[in-house]
Amino acid sequence: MNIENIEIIRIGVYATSILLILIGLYAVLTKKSLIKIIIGLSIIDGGIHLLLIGIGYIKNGTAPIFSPGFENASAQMVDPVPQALVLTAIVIGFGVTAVALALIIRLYRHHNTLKIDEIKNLKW
Amino acid sequence: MVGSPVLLIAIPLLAAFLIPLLGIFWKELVRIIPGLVLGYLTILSASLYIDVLNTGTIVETIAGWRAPWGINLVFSPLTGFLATLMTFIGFIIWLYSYRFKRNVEFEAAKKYFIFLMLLVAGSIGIVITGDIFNQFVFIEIVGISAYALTAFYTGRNSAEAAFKYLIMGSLSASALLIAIILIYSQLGTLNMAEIAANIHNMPPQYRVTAMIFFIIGIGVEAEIFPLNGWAPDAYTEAPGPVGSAFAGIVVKAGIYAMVRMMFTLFDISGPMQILIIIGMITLVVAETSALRQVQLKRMLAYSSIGQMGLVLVAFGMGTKAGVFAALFLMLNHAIIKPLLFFSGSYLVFNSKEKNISEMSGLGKLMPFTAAFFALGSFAIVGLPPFAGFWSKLSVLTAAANDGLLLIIAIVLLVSIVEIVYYFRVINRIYFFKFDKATSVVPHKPRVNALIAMAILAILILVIGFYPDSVSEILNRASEDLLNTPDYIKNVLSTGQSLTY
Amino acid sequence: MDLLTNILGAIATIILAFVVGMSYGGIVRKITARVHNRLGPPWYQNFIDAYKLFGKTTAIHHGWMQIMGPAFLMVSSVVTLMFVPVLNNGGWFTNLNFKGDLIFLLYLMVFGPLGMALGAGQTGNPNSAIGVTRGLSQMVGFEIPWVMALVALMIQFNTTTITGLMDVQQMSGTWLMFSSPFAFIAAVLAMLGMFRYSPFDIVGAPTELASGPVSENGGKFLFTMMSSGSIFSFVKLTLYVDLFMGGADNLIILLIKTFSIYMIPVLYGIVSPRYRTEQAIRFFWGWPLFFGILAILYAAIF
Amino acid sequence: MEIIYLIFILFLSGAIATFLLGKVSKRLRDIAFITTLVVPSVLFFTQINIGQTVDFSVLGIHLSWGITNFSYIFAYIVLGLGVLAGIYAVAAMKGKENLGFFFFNYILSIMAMMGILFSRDLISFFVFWEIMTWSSYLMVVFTGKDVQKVGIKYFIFSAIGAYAMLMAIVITYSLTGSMMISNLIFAFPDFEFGMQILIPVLLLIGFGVKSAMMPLHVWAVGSYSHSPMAYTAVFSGALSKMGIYGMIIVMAGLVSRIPEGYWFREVIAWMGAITAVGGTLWAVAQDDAKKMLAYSSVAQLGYIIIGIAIGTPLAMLASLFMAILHGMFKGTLFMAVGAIEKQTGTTNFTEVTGLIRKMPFTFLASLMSIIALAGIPPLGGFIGKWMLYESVIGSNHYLLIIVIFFSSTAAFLYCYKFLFGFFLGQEEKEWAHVKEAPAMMVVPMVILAIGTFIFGVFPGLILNPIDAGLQELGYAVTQGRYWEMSVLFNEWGDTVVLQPILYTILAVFVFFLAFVLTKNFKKTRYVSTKDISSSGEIPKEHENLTFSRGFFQPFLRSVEPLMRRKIDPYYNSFGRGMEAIFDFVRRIYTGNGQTYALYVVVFALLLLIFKDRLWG
Repeated sequence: MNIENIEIIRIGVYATSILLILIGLYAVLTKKSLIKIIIGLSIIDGGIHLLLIGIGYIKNGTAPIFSPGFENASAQMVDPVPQALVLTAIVIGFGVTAVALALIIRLYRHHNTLKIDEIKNLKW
Repeated sequence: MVGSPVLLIAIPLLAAFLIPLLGIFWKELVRIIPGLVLGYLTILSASLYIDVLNTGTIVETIAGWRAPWGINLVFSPLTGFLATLMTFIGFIIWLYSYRFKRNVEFEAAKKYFIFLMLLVAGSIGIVITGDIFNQFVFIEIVGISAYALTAFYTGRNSAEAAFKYLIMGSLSASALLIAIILIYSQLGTLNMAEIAANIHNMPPQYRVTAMIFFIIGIGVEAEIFPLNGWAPDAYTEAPGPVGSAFAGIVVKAGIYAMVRMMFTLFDISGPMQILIIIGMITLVVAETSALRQVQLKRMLAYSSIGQMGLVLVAFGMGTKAGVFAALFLMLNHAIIKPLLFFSGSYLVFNSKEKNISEMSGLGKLMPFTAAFFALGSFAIVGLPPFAGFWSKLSVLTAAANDGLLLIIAIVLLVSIVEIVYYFRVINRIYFFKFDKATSVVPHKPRVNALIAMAILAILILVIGFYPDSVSEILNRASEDLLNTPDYIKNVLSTGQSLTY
Repeated sequence: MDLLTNILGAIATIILAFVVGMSYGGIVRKITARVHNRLGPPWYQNFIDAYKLFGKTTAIHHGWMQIMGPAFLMVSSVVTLMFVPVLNNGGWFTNLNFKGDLIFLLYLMVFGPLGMALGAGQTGNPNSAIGVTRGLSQMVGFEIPWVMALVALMIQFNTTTITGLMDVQQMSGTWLMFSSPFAFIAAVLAMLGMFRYSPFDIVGAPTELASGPVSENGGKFLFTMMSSGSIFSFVKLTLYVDLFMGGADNLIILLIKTFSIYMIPVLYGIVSPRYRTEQAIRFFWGWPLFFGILAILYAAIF
Repeated sequence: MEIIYLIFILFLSGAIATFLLGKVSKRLRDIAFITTLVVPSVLFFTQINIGQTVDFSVLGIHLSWGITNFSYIFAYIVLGLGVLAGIYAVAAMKGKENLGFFFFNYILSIMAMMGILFSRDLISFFVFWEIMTWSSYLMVVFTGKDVQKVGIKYFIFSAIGAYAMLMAIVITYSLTGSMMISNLIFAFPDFEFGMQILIPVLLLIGFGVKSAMMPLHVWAVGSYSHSPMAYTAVFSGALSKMGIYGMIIVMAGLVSRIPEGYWFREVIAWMGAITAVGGTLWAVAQDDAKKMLAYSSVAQLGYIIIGIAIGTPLAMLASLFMAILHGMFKGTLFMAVGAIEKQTGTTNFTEVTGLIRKMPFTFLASLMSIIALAGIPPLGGFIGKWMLYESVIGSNHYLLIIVIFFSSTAAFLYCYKFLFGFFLGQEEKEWAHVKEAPAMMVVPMVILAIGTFIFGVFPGLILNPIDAGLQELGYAVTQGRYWEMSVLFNEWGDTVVLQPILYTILAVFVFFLAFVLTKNFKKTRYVSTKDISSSGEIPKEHENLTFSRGFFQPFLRSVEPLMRRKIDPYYNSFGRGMEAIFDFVRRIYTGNGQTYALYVVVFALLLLIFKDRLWG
């Protein structure tokens, strides 16, 4: 694999992630169902996570572990930080989604609907 | 050294997990532990803060790794000041809500205190962390606990408020993450000091884009104009003490994150048009929206948003005087708004539909609560000799020094609007006849709530009569914010470096 | 000794004013009657009335404000008289040397009517109060051109005293009615209202209101009011003579001048029907006001 | 311990003590109240030296307190009226609810006024100004009538004024780096042109509101008539004078030192004249004594403003003299209305009549005050009027003098209406039970009324401190040039010697009173007011002989064109318009979560689009 291919892959990853973000935004902004909005948010999250991973991606990289014999391996290592970030972000996203779903249950009980434009008792 | 700044985050987090466990043994512990924790945190934070004022910034490195490898906590005159303020307000909120839901249910109180602990921990974390991703995590902690607290009451519209908050919060969190990605991809670091040191190596196009995403990411917590749709709903629907926690703690953290980003991270010096514009719009829209509110808490929420707008304007001036004024405003707002929410929620509690129009004559029946509300209103609209006046005066003198006459005029006009809606409420509470059809026979505030309110009221009076009591602190804090090189030096020179 | 002379002189002036005023009143009644083709009372009828009233015992009163009313009225007339020099060059007694400040005079002149209005008010007769309100309203009407005329004189000659204005006329030899004609016209028009003859007599409104503010007063009350009125009309006439007609060097000239100026409101009144109050006010805020403004412009320019 | 601090500490602690004692014992509360007013006043007049200052700093701004000759003039009004009205208030407010609160605010506003007079710097000035505003606001809403309309209107206007002032203050600070008033005056001629215009305009708006200058007067009537009369005496008598105080400083200290000052003077003088005329005409139209006096206060303040605007030494003397006298007679009149309200329960002319024999002392005090108000000699009101007219004529304001004369002549109408409406006329059975007000209410009124008399004869008593004050503002000595103890001079040297005139008046009065009363007067008997000669008919008991409605109908009909334009509706519709706009603004918060999400996205896009614009 030459360097161009790596760039192509990188661009592919970026493009995919941006596409995901846009799809998610589309869902959030146009879908009336609360569930779909939450799904949209999750898709955005997914896109962003992909973006993060893409940054740290190195073709044929090694695990980011310093160990005897690999002292100078840092050039070959996959950047560990984005991965750590993504892991954290996934957890957070999970938490938020859970809360959101719980709220949706409550909303459904209260309003008997899942349409977001029918749930606006609080306004102005 | 009395302790480490880490404890400021670790202890409440730990407490949040211990509360349900210890609650099994003795239910009262659920209420007592948060108080102990917050009280200890206040003392710890205050003593650390005094240390900081005497000896200089404390930079705590987690696991001993120097930035940029390790995450570090920065306890400087500015962050220390805010952390102390937050822990103190947290303690007052605990004092106020000590017997919250006592007679109703144990579970509810448990949840409330767990999330309150998380909220405080997260907010302190936002302030004292030196790492942007860490800040993101704390913002999310605050967010999740805030959603939960907003949705605390069942059977009302609280879930709706929480859901709106959640949508906006999630979107902004995504934006924040994008900003972090941008910075990381360009600079390869997440440490604020290091970013600040290298920010000018970043291509301007990226820099500005990152900043925009940052503004959006933090803007939801900081309640800037188009991103604050959640705030009135959440303040209205959340329990009273939670409203004051939002106004007194969460927003402060958000504002801090924003100005830290602008001043330090992106190392902007001089006036920041963007902050001034956003702040002015926030101020005007919020205060005008507050004028015709039917519900008291919603009115208070808009007022809170407006005040934050003013804070941003003051920060946006970028001068020492402006920063001083902004911090002064934050301090006063952190004291006054909880007082208003505390007393206001008793007023709301005694009106059947939560409407302002149903609070007629409550002042005679609950004199202390009403007096505290009146005091808070006087202070927040900036009538001397109460605390709010001096901060407003500082803002105006700062603006005048920069020649921003139009801003002075608008701020003052908006203040008139503010006066109108606050005084309408005061008039109604005091000078209208009590009506049984609309109000319930008052539930008197409990002693602990009265003490909490009294402490805040005394602070308002002390600052009002003797504003110099806080001016030194604020001076140090504002110098700290403006002095980016020192921040970088302090952070990067502490802890061990990564060597093999 | 000086003071005693002055006081005696003042009393003499009061008596003079009383006699002249009463006689003028009688003559006016006679003239009016002749114009109306009636015989009319003799010119000394007023003295007879006064004598009769003086002799009466006051039987009832409605309270002490009513008692004080006539006294107020008299204060106003007499003190005003003290302000107005009767003859040029101290030809008559200098009275009490008040120098005749015009603004003071203006205010002193309303003191009496207000006092009487209070006295009338206490009687409880609604007609009195109605008369008073009409009188006061009308006063606001004619006061404007009158003040404008005076202000015009003041600013033209840089003095606010009657003696100052008299000196001006003495020195220049021209009467002010010629040197500042518009002021004179405005003042004369105002005078129509001041004397309350027809068409501005709705205040007293002899027929409808049972003689208005004075309707509840009899005996010495009425006597005091009557004599005060007579003195007051003498004062006003003398004032006009002093201000606009160069004053008088002796009593005869004074009588001629005052009588001739007195005929203006009288004759105008005899041939006029009665104005309602607002018509009267509008009258005064029409041409008189115009002449007043002209007078001031004239004075300001020259 | 500085006496200056002590005075304020006494006021403040006294206010709190009064409030707290109110919860314990009413008598103690009253005693504490009076003590709190009297002790600092005594301290002030005995211990404070002119020129003595205390200096301190707040937030790094140097502040200074001290009394000057000029502010001393106003201290007489504030403390004199404050103490007398305070004594009156104790009796007048007896039995009302929440009196501790009333007294607390009363003391606070007196303290605030003293603070304004003590302030040598703009910050303390503003602080005390605002304390004065809100404490008086709490008095306006104290009775609970129309609080959302009248109270809010008062506060809005006060806030507009105060904030205009605050803007001027911060601009001054940014230009001079100091908050001292003396520095502002010193540096003012060197300011750039825009600031030379802006600062006085802003300050004049601020002071114009408090001194009820048209078109900023609309709060005044409601506020004066709605606060308890015991307070209105101070409100109209002393508190409005704080606006005058500030205005004099602006006119004499700032405006007179710039070339454009002439236009300021003309404009303010005419605004004062309009105020005077408008106030008078509307006062004539009122049927409620409180409102009438309120409008009358507006009108009187108009005269004072005219004098300030003209600014010659004589005019300043006139203004300050009128300011003090207005405090006295208007204070008395409001107290009298309060007494009538307390005794009869109403203040409407169409309801109350014939109180003269029931409340003779109140009548006497009112009579003297009304005479002073109308400016009729020999009472004090005349002196001020005389000096004002002379100064207006002397400074060649020809049209102005006519307008003033018109308004002061028209003032006779409402003066008479006040006396007739309440005290004279038919003595109706309905009010047969009415008694004279308690001595504690009557005595302050009578003291003030006698004061107007004394100052009418010996104006030098007041003009002397005024002279000292004016010298401090840079005026030449006026004693001997414009006045002696009881002699007045005008610009052209004409004199009015007051004493002989007074003696003549007294002599004539006594003589004719005696004349009426002698000889068989004993046989004269008092008869009821029903016993009148009504065209020969004998009125029955039930017949209404009270004339009180449409009192000045003919006059009002003729001045109707002048009164057709009212500024109030414009303000109201402006306010409503603003509220509607604001109501529309808050619809941004639609309540739909999705819209909020859209806002986030749109905001992001906007920032991204305009990023170059925003960061250059």
